[in-house]
Amino acid sequence: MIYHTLLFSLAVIAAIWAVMARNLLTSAIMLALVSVCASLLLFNFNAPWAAVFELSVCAGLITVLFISGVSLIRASTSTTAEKMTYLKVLPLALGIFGIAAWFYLPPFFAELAGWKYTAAEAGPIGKVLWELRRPDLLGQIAMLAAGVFVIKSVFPKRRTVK
Amino acid sequence: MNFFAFDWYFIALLLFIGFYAMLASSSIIRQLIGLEIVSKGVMLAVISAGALTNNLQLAQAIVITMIVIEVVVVAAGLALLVKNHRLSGLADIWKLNGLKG
Amino acid sequence: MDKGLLAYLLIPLFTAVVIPFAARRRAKLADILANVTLLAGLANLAWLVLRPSVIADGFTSVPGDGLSILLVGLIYLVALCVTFFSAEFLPEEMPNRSAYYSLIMVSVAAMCGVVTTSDFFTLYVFIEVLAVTSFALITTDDSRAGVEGALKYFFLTFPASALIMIGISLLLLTLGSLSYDSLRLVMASGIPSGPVVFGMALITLGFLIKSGVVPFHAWTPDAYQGAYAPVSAHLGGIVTKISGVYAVLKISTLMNFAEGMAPGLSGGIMFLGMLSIAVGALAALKQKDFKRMLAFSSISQVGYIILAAGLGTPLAIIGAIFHLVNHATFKTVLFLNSASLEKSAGTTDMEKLGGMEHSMPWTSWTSVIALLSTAGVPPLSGFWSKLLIILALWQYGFKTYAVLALLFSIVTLAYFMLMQKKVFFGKKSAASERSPEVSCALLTPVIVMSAVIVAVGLLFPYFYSYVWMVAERIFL
Amino acid sequence: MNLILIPILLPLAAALVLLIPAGRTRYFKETLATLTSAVTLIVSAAIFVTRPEALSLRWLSEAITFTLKADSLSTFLLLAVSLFSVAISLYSFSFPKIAVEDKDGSPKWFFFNLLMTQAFAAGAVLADNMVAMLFFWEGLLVFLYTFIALSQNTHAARRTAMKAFLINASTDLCLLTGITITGYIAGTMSMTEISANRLTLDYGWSMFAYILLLIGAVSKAGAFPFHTWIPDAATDSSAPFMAYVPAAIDKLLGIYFLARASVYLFALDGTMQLVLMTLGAVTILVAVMMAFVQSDYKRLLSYHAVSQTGYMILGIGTLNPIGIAGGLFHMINHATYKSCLFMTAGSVERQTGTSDLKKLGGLFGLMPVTAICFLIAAASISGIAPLNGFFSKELVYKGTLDTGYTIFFLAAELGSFLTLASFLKLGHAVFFGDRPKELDGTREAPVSMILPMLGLAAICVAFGFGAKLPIETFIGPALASLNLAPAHALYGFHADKLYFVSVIVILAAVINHVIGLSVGGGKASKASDHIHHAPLLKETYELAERRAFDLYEVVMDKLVPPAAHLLTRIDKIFDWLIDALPSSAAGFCGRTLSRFHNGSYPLYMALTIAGAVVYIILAAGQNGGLK
Repeated sequence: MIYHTLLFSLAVIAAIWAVMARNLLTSAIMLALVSVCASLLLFNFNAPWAAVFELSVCAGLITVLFISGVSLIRASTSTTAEKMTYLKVLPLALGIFGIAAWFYLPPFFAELAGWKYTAAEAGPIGKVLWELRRPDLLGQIAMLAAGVFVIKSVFPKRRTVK
Repeated sequence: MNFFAFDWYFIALLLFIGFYAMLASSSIIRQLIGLEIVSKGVMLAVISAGALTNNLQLAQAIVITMIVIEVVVVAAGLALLVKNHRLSGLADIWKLNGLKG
Repeated sequence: MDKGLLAYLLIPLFTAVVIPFAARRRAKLADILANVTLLAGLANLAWLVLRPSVIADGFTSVPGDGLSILLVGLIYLVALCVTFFSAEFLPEEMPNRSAYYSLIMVSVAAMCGVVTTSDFFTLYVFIEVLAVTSFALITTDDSRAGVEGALKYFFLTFPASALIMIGISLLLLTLGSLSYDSLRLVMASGIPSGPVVFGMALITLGFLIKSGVVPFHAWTPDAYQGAYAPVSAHLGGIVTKISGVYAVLKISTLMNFAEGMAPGLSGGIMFLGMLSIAVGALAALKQKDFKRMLAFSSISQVGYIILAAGLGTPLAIIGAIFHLVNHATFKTVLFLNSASLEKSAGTTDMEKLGGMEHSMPWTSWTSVIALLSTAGVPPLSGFWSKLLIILALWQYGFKTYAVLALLFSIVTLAYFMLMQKKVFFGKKSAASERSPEVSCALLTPVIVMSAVIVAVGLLFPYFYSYVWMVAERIFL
Repeated sequence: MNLILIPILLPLAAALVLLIPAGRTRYFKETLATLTSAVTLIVSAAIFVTRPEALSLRWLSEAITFTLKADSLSTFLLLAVSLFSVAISLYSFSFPKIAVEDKDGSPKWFFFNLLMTQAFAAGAVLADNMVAMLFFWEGLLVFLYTFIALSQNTHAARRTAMKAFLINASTDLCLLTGITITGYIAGTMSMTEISANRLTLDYGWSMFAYILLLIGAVSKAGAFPFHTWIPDAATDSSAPFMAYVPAAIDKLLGIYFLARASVYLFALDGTMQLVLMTLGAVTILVAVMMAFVQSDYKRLLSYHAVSQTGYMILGIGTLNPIGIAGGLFHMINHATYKSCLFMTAGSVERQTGTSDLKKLGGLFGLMPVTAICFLIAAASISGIAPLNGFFSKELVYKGTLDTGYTIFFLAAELGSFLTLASFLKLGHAVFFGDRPKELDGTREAPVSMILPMLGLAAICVAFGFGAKLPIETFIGPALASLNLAPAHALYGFHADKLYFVSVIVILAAVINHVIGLSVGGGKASKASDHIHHAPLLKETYELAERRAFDLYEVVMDKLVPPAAHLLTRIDKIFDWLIDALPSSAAGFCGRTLSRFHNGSYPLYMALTIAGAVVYIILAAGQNGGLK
């Protein structure tokens, strides 16, 4: 329980940091930290497959993507500095929200949990993914294809060299 | 205090942070980071719901698909960002107001 | 997922993968492959549904619930118009030409996935695929407006994805399953549990954002106006309808709004629909850009569908489905015409155009047909669908909504007439002197679609019996 | 393919094909039109003989059914329509200035209108469903307008076209209302179904419905007081048009529907009978009085076209089989000889360049065939014994006498007297008497014009001497299809008192002509002046010439301007209410909205998120804390 709460708190703090950091590279790395926390939480929830995916893809691949994106555009963003005023208010806003929500949301969620529908054992993950969620796999293939074509379309090979 | 309600309270905080970033930040990168944080929160919500109802395998299957989607979405967002940067030299979404009326 | 219709999803996906390899040597092969795939699919569908024996049976032998196959046909038809148009429209040396066609094919596959699935999460997956392809399609050319529209579309519709997923996790919590059938069972069991309705309300909200309903519409005009010319037809004609409106319609039938199972949700959806009709129509009145005006008109027309979906009686659902189909046809015509204008005159700014009828008669008259249908002038198709929707509202006691819906269809006529006057009719202008009529290949899809509008209007009884069959299958 | 569709679709298709060739194609259009009409005639004959079964096209499931049905009356009329189409299109082969000429001077609009009129007329007589009939009927209205408007490129032609259009449109509106009410009362739009259980007039609405139908029918036939456009059209459009539409097609259709409405759909009572017969008698007298004093060939004929309608209405109005048979027979006879007369007018005008009686004369020697045709047709219209007009008029008289109202018989005989007198004047003025010098070189009309004239004149003679044939083949079955007992002995030559009355009338007319000649100083064109300038009548005629009795002109001159003024006033108020007020309100909303859509991303995002938050709070609250 404590471990769980700790991880959640860490994730929230990392998220705040990611949003507030002046340097975008720091932001990207903090985001990776949020991902790692989420991955550990998934482990804790006894969802190892999802956790492995999260760790490798989100904490790894997406961070790489972010860092390369940031370094691609870095030259100009440093000159036109972003307005940080609004972001500075985040801890205050989060505090107000957190305290107000503390009175309303947990009872709401607790009541929600009272309506839970306990499912029968569905079998191992592979079987579930392959047998119950097969259309999703098709969707994933379509998604990957879409991703490839998006990149191809946005960054086409120029025939003529300038 | 219910274990589940506690989880979801934190998830609500994560969503708040993410949406706040999308609302208050002018940098496209930070918008994407906010988007990522929201996605993390949603993912945790799915797993938490699965864990509560003894339906973890289904939740895991969903989360795996979500992660794949997330990667492609983020990649697409970054691609748009880079294209915008290439065309206008900007990475500031607040200054994108050419279409109006 | 309907296995009988799986091929309509897989074949475009396969074509999308093949296109880049095939088009490496000869760029024209990409056009041909895309067009042939869609045409073959359409021919196959026509054979499936329009055989005289099937019509004589009252369409009872149509597979699935009938709605999927109708929408698959619509998707193929609009996409075919767009690809046929693009084949001539796209410049030969465009570097991302083959990727453009691949993306269109993937989006067709994704849309087929959306309309054939019977599971909320799969629906979400395909809608995300569709969204990702749309972002790239909008910014096909290197215009700044394109990338601006794409970015706004990307970020402003993201809350929808989050909301849908939270709703799905609520469904997981309270239903243990994400299939349509389990939801239908719960709703049919009498008094449904609050969390289910709440979860569905979140999912509906997500789809309302995706369909561009006021006050979540802000991305719509920017995305449509900024989009690459033929893509705006694809987007306005079919993509946003499938990615948002279709799901709202489906939810309306699944949750059985007509029986008063979720009165608050139903009332809220109807209110948002009416708000969209009003705001879209009023905002369209003062637009200066042709495409932007069409975008606002789209918001207004989507409002009609949402309004009817919120009501949810069989007649209203028939009207909504019919209006969805009609909207796809006439908006495709109008957007493709705006693309023709852009190609010929170089702009879609209504202030700079004028008297285009003299040089572009076909474009002018097809837009007249489409706009009259949009405004609901008999005997064109739009008249029947609006009539059904207004009748359904009136029957169920929503007289204020019925009267307002009628009133705003007059406003629709007004802004379209203003547009037609500014752009096409009137004295010749400098723009019309130097812009000739576009080529035959660009006109063909527009003319075909106009013919469809007129034909559907005249053959309304057949169409009505088909949609009636769909409604029967959904509600019984 | 049902045979029954061909008379409608074939001319329609041919009319469209006709518009395709751009340049002046020598005789292509003429040949195409003639061939089409000829084929249609053959098909119509085949339909008449074989009687194909009714064709039903459902539209909007059961609500409206377009049924085409070939019963005896319909096929008879179809045959007549096709026959006149052939005659006119043949006649128009070499008619000059037949229609507004486009750059290459091709007469395509004339033939287009002709074929269209033919197609729609065929549809109107074949339709069994009243809505379908109305559709074809209104189509005729459109082509009536284009026919006149495109016949000459003058202001007068367009004005007359508008006049014809407005008169017919307003009466067609009556017809539309009447048909709606009838269908509502009867519960069906099918005429066959209504006739199985005829409507009676004791119910207030059905009386109203019948009167509306009556107005529609007699106005199409061109009866008083809806006739006023016909004389104007006579001077402002071409002779072939006059021979085709007002003389033939309009009469056929109007009387056809009058018979249907009065006998087939409604069971009339004595009052209505009186109304119909009065209408007939008044039409006869008013029009023939006008005809008598005209000094223009075509205009004179056109008034007769109106006056003869009176006989048909009178015949139908008697409501007994003999009278109705007379009315129907007179309808076909009238179409024959009046077409023929207008054709002679056309050829005289073509050969001499004028149709003014004062400038014509002595053409018998120069245009013998035309003159003979004229004589036959004129004798026929005046009811000279062995020609067809005599037999049909005799039937009408007999039917009138049978009703017991002798006054109508007398009125009809008076009309007959004036008819003969005016044709004596006309014939004398055109073909006999002194020939003006300018006309010396006049030649006979070309063969293509003579042929149809001769054909129609031959029909006049044949239907006269062999009156048995048309009555047995056409009129008898037509009566049967109207559910009337086929009357016995409708034909044949009876040397009874009626015959002697007609001889007296002939003699009186001749005497009148002689008196008129002597008063007019031997000038045939002035043979009517002794009546024209008689006291009291003179003033009346002057008023009529100023169109004081023309309902259309009176309405247009006296009523329309103040009404228009008043409506403009009201309109201005409504303009403000409907136009200025909402448009400024809408403009304000539109401007506000477009100012709001300023392209600012944070504004849009805030709007989206705020909307979503409100929605979620409402949704959560709506479910009452998830109860």
